[in-house]
Amino acid sequence: MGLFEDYHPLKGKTFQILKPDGTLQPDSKPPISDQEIFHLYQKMLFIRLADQRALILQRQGRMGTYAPIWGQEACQVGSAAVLQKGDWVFPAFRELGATLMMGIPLKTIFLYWMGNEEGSRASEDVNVLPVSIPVGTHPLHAVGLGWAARLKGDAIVTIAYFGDGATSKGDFHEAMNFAGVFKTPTIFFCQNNQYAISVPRSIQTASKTIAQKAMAYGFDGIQIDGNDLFAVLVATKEAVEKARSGGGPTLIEGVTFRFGPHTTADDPTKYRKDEEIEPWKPLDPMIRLRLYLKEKDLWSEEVEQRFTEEAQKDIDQVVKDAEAVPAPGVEEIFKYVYAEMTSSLKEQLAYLKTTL
Amino acid sequence: MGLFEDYHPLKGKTFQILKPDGTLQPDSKPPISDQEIFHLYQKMLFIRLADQRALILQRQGRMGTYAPIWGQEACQVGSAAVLQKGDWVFPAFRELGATLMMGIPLKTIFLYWMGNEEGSRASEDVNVLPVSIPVGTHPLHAVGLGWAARLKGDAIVTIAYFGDGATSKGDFHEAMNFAGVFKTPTIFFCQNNQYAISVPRSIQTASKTIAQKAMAYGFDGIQIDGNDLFAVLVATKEAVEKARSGGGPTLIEGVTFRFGPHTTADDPTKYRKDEEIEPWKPLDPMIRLRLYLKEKDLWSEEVEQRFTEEAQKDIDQVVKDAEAVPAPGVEEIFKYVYAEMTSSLKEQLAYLKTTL
Amino acid sequence: MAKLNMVEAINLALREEMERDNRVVVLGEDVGREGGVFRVTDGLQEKFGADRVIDTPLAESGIVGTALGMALYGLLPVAEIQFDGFLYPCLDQITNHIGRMRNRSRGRFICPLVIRVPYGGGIHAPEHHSESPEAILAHTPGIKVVTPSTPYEAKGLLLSSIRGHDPVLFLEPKRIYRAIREEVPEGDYTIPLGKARLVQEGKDVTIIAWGAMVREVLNAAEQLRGDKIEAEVIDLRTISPMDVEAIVTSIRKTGRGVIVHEAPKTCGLGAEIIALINEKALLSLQAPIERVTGFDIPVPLAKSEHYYLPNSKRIIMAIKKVISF
Amino acid sequence: MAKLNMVEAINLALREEMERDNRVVVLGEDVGREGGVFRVTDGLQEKFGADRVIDTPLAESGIVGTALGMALYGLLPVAEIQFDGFLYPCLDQITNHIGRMRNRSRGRFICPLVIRVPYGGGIHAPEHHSESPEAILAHTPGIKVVTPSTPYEAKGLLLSSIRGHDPVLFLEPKRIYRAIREEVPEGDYTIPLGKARLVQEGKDVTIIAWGAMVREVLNAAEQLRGDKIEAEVIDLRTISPMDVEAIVTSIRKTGRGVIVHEAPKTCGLGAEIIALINEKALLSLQAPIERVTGFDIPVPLAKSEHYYLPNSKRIIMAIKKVISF
Ligand SMILES: Cc1ncc(C[n+]2csc(CCOP(=O)(O)OP(=O)(O)O)c2C)c(N)n1
Ligand SMILES: Cc1ncc(C[n+]2csc(CCOP(=O)(O)OP(=O)(O)O)c2C)c(N)n1
Ligand SMILES: [Mg+2]
Ligand SMILES: [Mg+2]
Repeated sequence: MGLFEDYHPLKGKTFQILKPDGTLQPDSKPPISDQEIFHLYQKMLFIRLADQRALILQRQGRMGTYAPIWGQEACQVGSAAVLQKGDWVFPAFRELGATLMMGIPLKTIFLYWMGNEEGSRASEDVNVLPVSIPVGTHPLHAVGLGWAARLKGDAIVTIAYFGDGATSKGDFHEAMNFAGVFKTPTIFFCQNNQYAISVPRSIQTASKTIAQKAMAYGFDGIQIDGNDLFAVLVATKEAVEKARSGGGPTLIEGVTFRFGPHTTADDPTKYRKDEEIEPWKPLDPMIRLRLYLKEKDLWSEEVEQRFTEEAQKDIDQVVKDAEAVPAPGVEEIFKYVYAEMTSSLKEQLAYLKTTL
Repeated sequence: MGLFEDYHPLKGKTFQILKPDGTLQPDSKPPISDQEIFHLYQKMLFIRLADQRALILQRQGRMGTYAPIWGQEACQVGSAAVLQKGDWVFPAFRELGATLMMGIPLKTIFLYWMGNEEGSRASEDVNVLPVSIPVGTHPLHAVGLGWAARLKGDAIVTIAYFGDGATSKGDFHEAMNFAGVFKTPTIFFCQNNQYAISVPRSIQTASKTIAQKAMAYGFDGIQIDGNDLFAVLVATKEAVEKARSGGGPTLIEGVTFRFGPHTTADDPTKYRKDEEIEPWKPLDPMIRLRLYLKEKDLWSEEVEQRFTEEAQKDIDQVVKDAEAVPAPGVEEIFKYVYAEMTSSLKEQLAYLKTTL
Repeated sequence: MAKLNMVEAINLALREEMERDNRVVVLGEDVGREGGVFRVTDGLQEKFGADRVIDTPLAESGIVGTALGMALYGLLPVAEIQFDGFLYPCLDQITNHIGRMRNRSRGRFICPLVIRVPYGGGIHAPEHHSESPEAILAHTPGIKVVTPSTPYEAKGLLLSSIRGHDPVLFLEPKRIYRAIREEVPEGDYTIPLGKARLVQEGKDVTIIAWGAMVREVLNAAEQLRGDKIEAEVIDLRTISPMDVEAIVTSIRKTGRGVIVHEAPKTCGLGAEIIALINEKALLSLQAPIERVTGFDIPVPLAKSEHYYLPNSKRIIMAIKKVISF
Repeated sequence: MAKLNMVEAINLALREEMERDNRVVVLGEDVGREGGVFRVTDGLQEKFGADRVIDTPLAESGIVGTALGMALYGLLPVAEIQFDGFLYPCLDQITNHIGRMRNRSRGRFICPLVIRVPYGGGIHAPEHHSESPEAILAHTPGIKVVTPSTPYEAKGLLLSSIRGHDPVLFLEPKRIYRAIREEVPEGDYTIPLGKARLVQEGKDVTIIAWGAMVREVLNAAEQLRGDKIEAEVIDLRTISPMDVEAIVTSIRKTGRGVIVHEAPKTCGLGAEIIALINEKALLSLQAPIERVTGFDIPVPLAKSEHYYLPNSKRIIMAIKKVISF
């Protein structure tokens, strides 16, 4: 695995292919065709628009707390794009992009954040777990599932998404350690967006990179430019192929920035100065793709506008559909606690109905 | 800190001064005078004898489950020897050596393993926490106390002892991470005795060394020959001085071997072949010290025998004293749950008395 | 005297106590520059510096485990766990160490620290942000468990918690954080732990509640005045140790009782209260005690949360049931 | 038919089920080459290989969190937590994930796994090796909690637990592990979850117990025959969901009850049972239900453990008290 050696975390390099100005690093080439790049760019744009819409809906009181992904589109689209049918995704709570890519309908995602239990229902053919709120706890599930697949001889991979804050949790450690010992086919994708709510990366851990934490567990780690779609595609693909062929887990640290608030409940000006945000703005993952695609005559203001308008219409429809879904009936909250409702739950439900 | 750079975990070297044959590594010298070495050797011998006695007492039904330290004397004596009054020790459950060094009377230690609550009582001037059974949980306490001292401006250090198995626990990770972030004056002393009960080091973690786990937290780690008293003295002293002067935490991995069973409840032949133990036998920390001291005319069979006989007599007396301590009265188990006994505990105690 | 909400009252208590006693330190996720996700610690870091109001890494066991170590050294840590649902990762430290350190060391080592936890439902939060773990904590020896129900109460109980010599789990009903304003004096006053509050006297039925449910109960009691039902309302204030005396005295008087809590019904604190009444006042009972509680299911997402939470309608039904028994 | 102790019976159940269904895997600390610290999984790794009987790193949250992931993929993990006191580090995974995965995903993702935990006191073990966490688990939605009291029961209940579609906490009374031998058939039999066992009929008083306490209760009941007291003894078997019917039916018959458990009294399962009786059979009660339980203190070290554990003397006193009320 040349890549992981070349970018061994202690070498102090961050893997990048597409520079912020839209040109390529020397001796680099895009990992996919320009048409495919354009396609993924459109996905990213759609995702950004959907993300913005969620924020608006929340402000209008039409959606609950929401965790925006603004700025993290390349991490999510690039990593999800290299997965195959049969692979499994374990999101945290800020993965509108990755989960949409994997086939969770936007309507479902919106329903979830609207506080509708229906928003937790994944269709049978989509291997994406529901949102996992307790930070850092779900990588263990990705490890366990990948481990089970390995025991069964199935060549699938599992990917867990989490943030820089999550790396401080005990469960993250236990997941990494199990993955290392049992060589599970797991990609640990850390979106290091520099903050855990208000706590900056510097207070989260004293290690220079998050990537180097992999060394505590005996497997590869790599720090990549998480705002560079190409780097994300290449690094994740390499990790996925390694995992699929029995080479074990990889920790990918995508260096990125959360442009928005932590969630709609949060006021980032309390802890983050404008001066700190400014340098990140030109590093926006969309900008460099636009520059690149413009150079290839695949992008223009006009193309962007047309796509945006259509996307907004689609999103309008999704919002409409989601809002048309009735709030779940009272049975819905009792129905899935056990395989069969226990008699005491039946009794409680019956009582509850008499009080409505 | 030259030592920690020279022995950076990724360099693949294990720090050693005194070789198993009793001679010194080239360009090395003993860190303390020969008289002092002899003194510490005697401590180690006493500890080994006390440890063996505990095993015998257990087999005679005079003591409960006991976790022997046989083979780990150098780790414990060497590390505790460089601590100062005012420093704090956080043992796990296999630290007869270290805690005795710090001033916990053998009688107290025996009482504890005899299942007498009095064995948990440390005298006011001894900064040694009671035995901590839940593996990997107490390093957090060492970090918190060291942190508090640092906030108060006190130049003390804290040391937590734990095993290779403990490094897999989430709490170990959180402790290491907090220590790194807040630069607490903490020594993490891992006695890697190759086993966690029956689970060998190779299944515990895939990282090549335990020392390198420090790199995940941004501070120094070092692997040392834990059966070499001199290496333990030097490495711990260096870590202690660094910590005391504000340089933050250190992880020390003392490579050693548990010659005895995990505890008296355990049958190591179930999981450990004789062939595996053989190569460790000549690495016994006592042997090389004997060879070294003999060379200096400080050790002989006769000296050993005289000391042993006296020590056994002392230990006889300790056993006698410990066995003379009455089992705690019924109040003793209610008295220390809260600062003041709650009325419901008073009621429960009163009831219990009526049933005796 | 200023009218404060609960967030402001707790903030005031912390501020005053930190001024008074420099052993007090605050630590937790986002408690510093952000001033806490609920703004409970707002302004404290500016005033007392980053050494006394400490933003920590995201690790609950780390927070309370290091707080224990701090307390051993004589500091008085007030740790914050950001939401009830994130208390579970530190239950091991709480149960196996914090609640046992005094006992294990025969009184030599103590850890009088406070763990503040915004708890309970009613704010339409995401999953894991609406839990009520008080029964689990009350089942745990060696810790005290406190739940204020109003701003005034919060300040007085918090000061007692910080000054006490035992570890305290301080559960703050987040639904009440900004819902009530009342006069909260500046300066020192404490409310003793272990004593319930008789919120309202009445002769017909005893209603026992704590935290956010006290307000629901008072609403219900108010509505019942029209029916000429006089409810006696007890705010437990301290969950552990419980004020058994207050409960029993009231039940002996009224002969009827309703217990209201948000936690799941089975093995909730309501069960223990009924068991105590069974033991000490069974013969006074004129009807089975009713429990109005959450259900034995995960707290539902926002749109269905109202099904889960006890409300005045359910409380009134229960009161009528015990009265007409 | 062989007379087996509980260790052997559980071992047999695992062995047979692993033969029958290759989705069953066993994982935990020391379960493989050592065969478990109590030898419950003895010989299984030799027979089924290290891929199906897996020694894990020392990390309880890791064990149950990965077991959850395995279950999602269709394996049937039987995880072992080595001792009750080490369950706390994985309570977060149990409460916040295992008990909620089905609900959270609206039935799409399920994790029918079994977590075996040797529990309870009486073997003179060190601190943290004698805990009884059943009430905490019974307060947790989405999981089932099972406690066998004899070898025969253990096998039948474990097979049901493995084959069921819900996660099960399987609490094994370690004190009974080698204390009782009884006939345990080879081959398939199951005991349904959620049904209590009427161990002994009687008309004077109902005694409810589970796990190791059943034996103490039977001792006590035996001794009371001389006093012409006929005790009805119920072994709960499943702690959650509880067989309320069985409890209520018996109490209606006897009018008197004693509940025996090792866990601390306050908020123990005994409280819930009393609350249920209060709700469903108050008028049948001729005396307050008595609780014979552990105390609200940490389980003492070996030399003082006997003070803590309920014994037949205390049970007899309680029975006499309710009978002479
Ligand atoms: C165990 C736990 N503790 C606290 C929280 C509250 N919380 C939600 S998100 C968050 C910060 C997460 O930071 P990070 O892992 O970097 O992810 P990001 O939000 O930046 O995507 C916190 C503290 C939680 N959800 N879970
Ligand atoms: C949290 C926890 N899990 C399990 C145990 C049971 N147990 C006691 S010691 C031990 C192995 C510890 O291994 P290690 O950390 O290497 O220390 P050593 O015993 O080798 O000194 C285990 C599994 C425990 N005490 N605590
Ligand atoms: Mg982040
Ligand atoms: Mg070890």
